[in-house]
Amino acid sequence: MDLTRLLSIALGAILIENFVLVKFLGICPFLGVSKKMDTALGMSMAVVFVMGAASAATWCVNTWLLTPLSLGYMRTVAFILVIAALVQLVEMFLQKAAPALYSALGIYLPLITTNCAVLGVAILNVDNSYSFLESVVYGVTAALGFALAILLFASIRERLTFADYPAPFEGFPIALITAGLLAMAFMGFSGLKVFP
Amino acid sequence: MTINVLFAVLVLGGLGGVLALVLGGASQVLAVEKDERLGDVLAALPGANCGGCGYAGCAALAEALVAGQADINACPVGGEATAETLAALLGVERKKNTRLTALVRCSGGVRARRKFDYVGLPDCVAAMRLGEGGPLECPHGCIGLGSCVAACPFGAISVREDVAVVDHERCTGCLTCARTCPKSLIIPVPYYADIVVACSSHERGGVLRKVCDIGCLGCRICEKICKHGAITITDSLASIDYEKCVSCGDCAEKCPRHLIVDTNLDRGPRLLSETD
Amino acid sequence: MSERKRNAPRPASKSPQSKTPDAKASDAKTLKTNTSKPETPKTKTPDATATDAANRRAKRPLSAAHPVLYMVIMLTSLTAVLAFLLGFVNGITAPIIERLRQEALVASVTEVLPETVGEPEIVEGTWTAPVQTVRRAYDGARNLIGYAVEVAPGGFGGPITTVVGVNPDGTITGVRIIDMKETPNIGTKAQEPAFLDQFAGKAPGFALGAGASDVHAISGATVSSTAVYNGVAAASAAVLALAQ
Amino acid sequence: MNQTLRQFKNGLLDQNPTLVLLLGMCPTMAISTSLANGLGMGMCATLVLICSNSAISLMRKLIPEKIRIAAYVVIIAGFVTLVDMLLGAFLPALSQSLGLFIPLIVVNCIILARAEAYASKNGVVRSALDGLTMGLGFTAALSVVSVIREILGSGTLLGQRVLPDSFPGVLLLVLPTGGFLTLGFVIAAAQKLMAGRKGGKS
Repeated sequence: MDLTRLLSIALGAILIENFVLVKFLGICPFLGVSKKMDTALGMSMAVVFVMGAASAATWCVNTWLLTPLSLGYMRTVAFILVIAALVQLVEMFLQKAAPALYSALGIYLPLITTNCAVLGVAILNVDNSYSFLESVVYGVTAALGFALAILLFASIRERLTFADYPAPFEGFPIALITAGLLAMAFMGFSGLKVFP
Repeated sequence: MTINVLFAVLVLGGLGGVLALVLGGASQVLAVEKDERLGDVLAALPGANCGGCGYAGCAALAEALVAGQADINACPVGGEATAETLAALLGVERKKNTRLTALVRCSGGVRARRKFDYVGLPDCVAAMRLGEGGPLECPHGCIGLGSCVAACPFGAISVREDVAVVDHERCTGCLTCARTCPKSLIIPVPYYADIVVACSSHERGGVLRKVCDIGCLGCRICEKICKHGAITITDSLASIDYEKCVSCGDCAEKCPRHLIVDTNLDRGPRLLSETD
Repeated sequence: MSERKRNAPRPASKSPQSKTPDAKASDAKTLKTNTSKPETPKTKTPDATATDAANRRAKRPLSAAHPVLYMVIMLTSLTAVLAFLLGFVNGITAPIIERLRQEALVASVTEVLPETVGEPEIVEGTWTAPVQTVRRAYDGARNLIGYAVEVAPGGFGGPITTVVGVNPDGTITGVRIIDMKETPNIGTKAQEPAFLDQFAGKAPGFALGAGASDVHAISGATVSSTAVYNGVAAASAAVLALAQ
Repeated sequence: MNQTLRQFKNGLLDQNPTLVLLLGMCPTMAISTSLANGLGMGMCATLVLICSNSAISLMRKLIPEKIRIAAYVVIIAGFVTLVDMLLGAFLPALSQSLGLFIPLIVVNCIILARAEAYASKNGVVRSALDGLTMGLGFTAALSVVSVIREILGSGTLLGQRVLPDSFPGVLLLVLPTGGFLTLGFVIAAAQKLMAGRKGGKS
């Protein structure tokens, strides 16, 4: 569990294999929520929390419940159940503790349950057989990668409204092309090798 | 094999049960004291969050309605249908309100002469910032760069021949465009209003003739013609009082500048107040 | 020209709500009663309100009476039924999938070590990183002709499960990829014979590079090619270590 | 009868999950590099959509409000795992090529979105039909994107070489980055067509 391995996981999750722009997971909320900076920020805060907690919870479920009883085929159902319950819990907690944040986030929280990135990170944790700490670090940094991507994208999209582009590209098409260019930029990181 | 199935049922069933318990418990502990009518009221509202009612969005209006601070006709977008359901929900008596739509009080566009050709951000607010009040000679005229088009949540307004035009079927009267327009040209008129004056310039005739081919010169012909006194000239600009107007269309025929528009030539006169 | 397109003149008789007045009234009443929380009348003494609430709760269905209990029963039964279904189907399909996997493995072993006959025998022992399992392959007369080494180096999209045929002296007899999740049409080119056949006949310590005797990587798929190279090199090293 | 027709038109054109609602992006981006994959993925998703929509609309009255999403997602996940197992056992070739994407169908936004928006409010037959139409809409859009990316990307169609060998194949289009660009242009074209068909009522 030395530090360099954790840092290499973190760097990989944020830049080299960014969840949205390189691995292409969690694109639905990425496209749906990035019209304004504040909504994008709210969404990424929620995603960071949920992905961190989900990685921890799914690791425990997998190592203590599923693998000893050789229920590997049950993995997807159990993971998604845990994630959905977690998001519902977060939604209730926020509604009680931080109503202002809840009303800003409210509609985006259920969106996270349908987010491929959250289940993706849970399954990848198992595939890479990460330890508990590594899974949590991977979950949180993957969410930070998501946040980085969505905030970059939201700031560009806010300027898009003043850009001059042909009429049929109104709305999603121009956003998709911008996302494509952003993904191309992130391909530049693919060769990055900072930690041996 | 059956052991495995038994394990599966126990593990997943247990997991489901525990999570349901946690969620159920949390929903009790963290239950937020919320007036349960809020949900029904919110469902009754159109949910466009356009701000036409003056509140930050439908949720804010719903809270105000449940608290009794907002009038059930507050939602222009929902119109009578929403007011009806709200009345039933909140047990409040409902008064009649007519549906409103937006009207752009300018039809200059290509016919209005320009001081300079504006090349820059396609946005009226940006054009206004050049300090000359926009490229048009006429200080009140519509610049036609579409800030209102971008603002309209219902796609009911579009720019044709350099002037903004409202599509009255789509317009829900939320007046977001009116708030965005830097020249404040857009006013609410009843949906059933057929006769409209599409100009907002108070310049005297002589001055106006130099800046625009269609502006209102304040010649008072329409005022004399109108048998119901619905159209009046206030400092050389015609304006219609829709309480009195019967859409007979005489003023539209006689207007020398063809500025007054009669959108319903085939229907003939009828009193607006009759229509619901 | 302010343009006001208008559809057919509005029929005067259309009233927004076609419901008769009393239907509207009943609507209002029903909306009121099915609010989930029972109204607690303020004036009555505490125990009276309790009995009121209790018998009012008794009349209503379980879901409104004890929400939490109902929720637990509902989700537990739902997941339990689903689990039974999954377990049952898994019981049927798991052996088939396992058999298919074995067949693919045996097929791949015979492909990399053509003369093998019968089941390859697993060599006990723990292996370092990409090497997963080592199997001894025998010919018809049951004498050893080589090893089938299963390796899973990390490629671009995840582990690339490969079977490498290695003679006892470490030279590679053949390489075949069983399962990969590389980017289609780029990474997947690594499983084509054009790339894999280069490994056949390579003595231990061969290199990946531009030299005549080296193995040439696929242009545009360096990550996948290096991953396969690492797997094969590890396989031959494992067999050499075994030989000592 | 016209309600069914309206549902087909709705699923394929007006509310096409990929072109209009922009749902189910993850598989669309990464797997639509070959028509075979696209069709396979589309069919799998349609099958799961139909089953889960009908199951959810069957149970819509039983599931309490608080655990609505959790229950729906578990049902969908159950169906997907079933499809995954059956496919793995009886159709190994397709299961091999669809790889990681079968578990990701669980969180494919289309299925939960249709469950939440439609199945939880309508009868079984209507929901199953909605599942079918939405699935076909998804498959159609996915195939359009896959055809473009396969022909331009690797010069082949369904594996057979279509363009002359001299055509090197646009590497970018095969990468998921190309998915964004192709889909962007496809939706722009769709919006141009839709606007054209509605008589320029923009």
